[in-house]
Amino acid sequence: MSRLWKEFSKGLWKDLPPFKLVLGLCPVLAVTSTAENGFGMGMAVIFVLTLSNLLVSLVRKIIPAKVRIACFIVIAASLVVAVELLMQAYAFPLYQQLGIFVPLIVVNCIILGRAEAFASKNPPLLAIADGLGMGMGFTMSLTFLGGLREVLGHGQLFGHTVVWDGFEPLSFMAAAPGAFVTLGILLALMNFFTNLQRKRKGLAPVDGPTHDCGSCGVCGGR
Amino acid sequence: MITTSGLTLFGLGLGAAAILAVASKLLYVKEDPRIAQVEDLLPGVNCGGCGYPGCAGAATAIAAGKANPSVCVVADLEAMAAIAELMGQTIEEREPEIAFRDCTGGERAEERFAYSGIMDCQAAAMLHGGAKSCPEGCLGFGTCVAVCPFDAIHMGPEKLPVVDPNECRACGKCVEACPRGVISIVGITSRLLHLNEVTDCLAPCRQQCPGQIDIPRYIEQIKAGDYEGAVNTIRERNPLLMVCGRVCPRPCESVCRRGHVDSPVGINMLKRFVADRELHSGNRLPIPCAKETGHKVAVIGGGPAGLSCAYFLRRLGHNPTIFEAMPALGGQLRYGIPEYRLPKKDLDWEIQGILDLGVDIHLKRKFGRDYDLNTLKEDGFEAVFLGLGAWQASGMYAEGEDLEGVLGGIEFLTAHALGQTIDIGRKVIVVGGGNTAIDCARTCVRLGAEVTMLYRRTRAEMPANPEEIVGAEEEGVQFKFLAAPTRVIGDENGKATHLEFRMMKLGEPDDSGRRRPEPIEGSETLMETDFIIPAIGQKPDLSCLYDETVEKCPVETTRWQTIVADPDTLQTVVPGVFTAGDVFTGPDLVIAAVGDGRKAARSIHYYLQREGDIPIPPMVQRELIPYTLFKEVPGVQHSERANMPHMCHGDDRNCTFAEVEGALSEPEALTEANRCLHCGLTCYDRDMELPWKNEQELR
Amino acid sequence: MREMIKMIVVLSVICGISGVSLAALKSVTAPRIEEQILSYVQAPAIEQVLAAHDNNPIRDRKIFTVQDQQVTIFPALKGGSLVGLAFETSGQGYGGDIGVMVGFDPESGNLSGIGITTMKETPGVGSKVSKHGFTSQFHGMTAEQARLKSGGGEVNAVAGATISSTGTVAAVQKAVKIYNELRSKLTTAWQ
Amino acid sequence: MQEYFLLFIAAIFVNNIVLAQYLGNCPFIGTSKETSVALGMGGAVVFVAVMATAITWLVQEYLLSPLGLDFLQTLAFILVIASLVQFVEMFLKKMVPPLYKSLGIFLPLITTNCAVMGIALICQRKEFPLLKSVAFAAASGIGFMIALVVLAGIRERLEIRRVPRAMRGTPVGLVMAGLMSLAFFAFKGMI
Repeated sequence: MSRLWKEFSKGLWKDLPPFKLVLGLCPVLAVTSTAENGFGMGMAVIFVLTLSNLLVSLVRKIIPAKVRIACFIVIAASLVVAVELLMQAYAFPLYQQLGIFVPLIVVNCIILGRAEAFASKNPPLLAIADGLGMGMGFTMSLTFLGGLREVLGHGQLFGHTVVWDGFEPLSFMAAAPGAFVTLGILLALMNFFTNLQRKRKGLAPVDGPTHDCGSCGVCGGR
Repeated sequence: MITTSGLTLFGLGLGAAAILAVASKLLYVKEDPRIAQVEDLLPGVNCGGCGYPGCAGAATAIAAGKANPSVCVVADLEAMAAIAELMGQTIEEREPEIAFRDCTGGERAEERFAYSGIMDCQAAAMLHGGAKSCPEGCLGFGTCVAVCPFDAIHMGPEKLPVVDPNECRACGKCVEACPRGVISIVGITSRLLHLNEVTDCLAPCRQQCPGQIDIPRYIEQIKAGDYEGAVNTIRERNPLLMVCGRVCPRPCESVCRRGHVDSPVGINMLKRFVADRELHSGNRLPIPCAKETGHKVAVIGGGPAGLSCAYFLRRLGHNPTIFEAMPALGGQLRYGIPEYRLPKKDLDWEIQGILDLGVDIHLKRKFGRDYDLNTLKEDGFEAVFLGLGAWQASGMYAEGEDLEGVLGGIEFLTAHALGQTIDIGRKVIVVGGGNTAIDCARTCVRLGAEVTMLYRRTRAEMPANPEEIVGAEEEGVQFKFLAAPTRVIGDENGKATHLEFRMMKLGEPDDSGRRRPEPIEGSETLMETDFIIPAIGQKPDLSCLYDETVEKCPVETTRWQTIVADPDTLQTVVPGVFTAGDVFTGPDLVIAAVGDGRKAARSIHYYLQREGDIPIPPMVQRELIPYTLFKEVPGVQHSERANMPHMCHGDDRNCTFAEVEGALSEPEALTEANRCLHCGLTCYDRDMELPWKNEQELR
Repeated sequence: MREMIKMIVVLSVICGISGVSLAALKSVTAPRIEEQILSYVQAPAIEQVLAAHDNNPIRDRKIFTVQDQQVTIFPALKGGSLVGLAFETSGQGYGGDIGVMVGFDPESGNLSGIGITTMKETPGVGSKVSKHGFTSQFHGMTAEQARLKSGGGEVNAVAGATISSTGTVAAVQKAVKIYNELRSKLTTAWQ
Repeated sequence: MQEYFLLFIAAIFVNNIVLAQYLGNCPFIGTSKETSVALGMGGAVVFVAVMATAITWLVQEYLLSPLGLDFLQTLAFILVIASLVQFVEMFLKKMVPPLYKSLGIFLPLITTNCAVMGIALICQRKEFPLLKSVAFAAASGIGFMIALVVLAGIRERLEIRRVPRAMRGTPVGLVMAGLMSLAFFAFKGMI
């Protein structure tokens, strides 16, 4: 039980994507212009990640090593198609908003990265916990980032105006530059507080997590 | 639709898998499976310190055998061992490399303009080359500290970066970041091979020393109590520190900036202090050598040049063999310098230290008689070093100098060192004013003779070390200045009885800057004597190069009987044959022979490693760099230079060959080290003409 | 070889399974997706071209066959009687088809308006046809009037976007043709 | 001709794939630490994007559309791209070793590069014909390469600058990317 909780909770802070585990940046940047979009994308990722973790974990023993990645991709892609269909049926406006980024969930490093790094080595229950935790962490981050950019860029949160009169929204925050800069600064803050904590414990400061394509494990697994 | 969909995707999957399967068969490229395994073992830092593009590149190179398993600068021994095991190799210990800062200036350099830009060396360097007036030294903003990924550099109290050797992995980031080239990553090999360049931070003493010893550094180390470090620093340039600590005439002290204030720092006393400390400590400091290269080099002549060359060749990983004609190694050190200045047992100790590195010796083997270049080649020697020395005493050009009772200075000393008894009688005349002459004189004093020295100029012009002259005076040697021998008069047995000399006066200065002595006609005088030692000069004895008919060694020679060689590479006209020392320069200092021995070893190293291509750095320092030699040094407190202690007095001194001068005590040495102004290049120059001076006025 | 066959089989089987299950999911969700697309993509255009009504034109849509083509027609009902009709046709534009939602007034047979549904024209130029100024011209026109002025009608083409304007008008004319063929069936279809 | 010129300008500057469309950000941040690496990665992306777009276009046109399986687009595309990348890698390794040496190590990274998949999908959504799709893919790939190399140049210089510890590495890289993106805003409205 404690193991299950450990695998679940690590995604919520210790390995929080995309801040601690700098993976899957495209949707993080692209769909976080509002909190709602971020939340929606997060939910889609939870769905795909949890199920793909489960499925990968189930079939992990029968898949030959050489086509491992190809199989993971097919599984992830099938789930993404399912999400596409379900979204079209039940959340059409969101589907329109997220646009091309829904099919692109399949190439989100988080999905393949977790499949390769975790699900392919662990039993189904743990894989679900991991997927759910990571997915929720991802959703949290995306919603937070989206909320921040929505407030700064539009003066709204979840579509409701939340700022005082006379607040001039910084429209670039809602556009691409704002996405990059906000994420960069949040990452820096994260590093700052981590080092502050370490300092209090008397440890030497460390550099923050670097974004490294290798860390998704897809090509590193070769 | 369900069926179509299922079938389509099934088909797609089948197609893709089939194509890939076929392709992987058809397009199969055999790849070393060890690459992946090695890569797994590497730390994956991708720092590039190994010189390969990332860990994957390094893994490929290791698997291909192009790199050593220990190439990674970050991996610990365990990982290296695992990689080596995988590759079926043993790890060759990597030469330790760390970042090395070569500037002693720090914040002391003058500011040329007020700089208030970004506190970053590169930014500062972009603005008129930086605010510091020193054009080579550290700017002190610590960009190297900021870029070091291992936290191995911090700013010291003098605003100079200090490298922590335990943390440094020699990744090279700091070198890249430094706009002044103050930091370099050097392993022992490249340090040994480095020649002074004008862009180095060279204090005057370091420019002047023929051995290019990093004097400011070892003085700094002595100051910090790191005596072993100081010994190691000296040994990077001079394996004969104990010898030089005793006999060096100290060209470095002649340019010491402290000399403009009071008197120069006793650099050589400090060298002797640390050298004697090691000598008397009972154990030798380990001397690291590069890994074996398997190249065999013949070093002909076991004098200072040959010893130095063999020592550096050995440290560079080659296998030198010394061929010596005399019964023991040391050359002029053993046979030209008397015991009271350089005790033989101490010399033996120092030479043994060099031999212990793995240098082979063949004694009593004379070049031209027992072997020549061809036989050396047949024996597998790939390069030859000729360090034959200068063993022939020059004559006085005076009538009757071949009479009995006349013996050249160096011949006299050699005979004495070999233990032969020479009948010198009671009254001895030594002709000449160099160290050899004084050595002869003082040796004769110890043999119980009354000695007069004849020198054709005045005391001020004597080339001998001043304290040697004082020593000779103290021991009772009489001086006859402005006197030149003209004739030796012998008795009926052909034995010299008198020396006729003529008085001289000083005329116009000659090329050497000394005033030329001119004879005073009619001033001939006779002086009674039993033994005459002309110690006027020496020249190489090149007879061994020639046989009656055949040339044994086709090197070119000059009319001064020296061997011709490229002054930069020291390679003679015969490829693979190098020379240095007195046989190349004519009689010169021990430290010059040692320095050229290193230079020759460097050339031989490149000759062996690069198939004859010996690189010459473009900025190599050939003469003193004028703008670093200013004379004004304001704001320095006067302090007395230490005196060399004497270890024996009175009869002990005059009648035995016991060593006369001693070493400084530790407190004295520390005081002396503290007198050093640790010159950077221009750190003290407050009035230097700078090219940008006008530019500033314009603004 | 065995391993290779296993590879191929595993990959294709996984593909096949996912194909089957996705198709199944698709067939389950298809009607709902269609409705969603209609209500989010076409609904605004429909509302724009139809007269005031009290029904849901999308829910009441019916499919007719004209010249072997299926046309989905959206009715506007008021108090149970048909007050308007709308359906989508397309014409050739500059960068692909232009979808046009065309509304008719069943009483007169005149146009009650048009709206652009899908538009892939050069931004800024051709896309001006989707602006209100161009589309609002069509309100109340007869079939003959709904031609470009150069073609003898009363429609002003958008300056610099002749192809897009022509395409739009062509789509309208196509709709008119379909409407005329179906006219008899239409009036009774929602009674 | 003019159409293609505009397409290129639009894809490289106005709608730069990374800086305006948020595609391919992982490698954009991940491989922009050194210019040489950035060049290699950029080249590999151009290469693969063109091939992938051409092949997926054919798959869509002659397999998915006729069978009415458009909803399987995502799945089919990623399958095609993944196999393609692997195939190209094997092919280059055997047939063109010099090219493999310069691009090879980046190919595995491209499987999960959303820029490649994104370009293929955009071409489908915009319903470009084959030739135009390929041109668009090349242009977008070049846009990616330019952005990548420029950022790498900036980051190479940043590497040896004083950056607050917390900002070092990815954060400052992202901020720089943001500033570049802001600069690329200037191209908006150019076409």
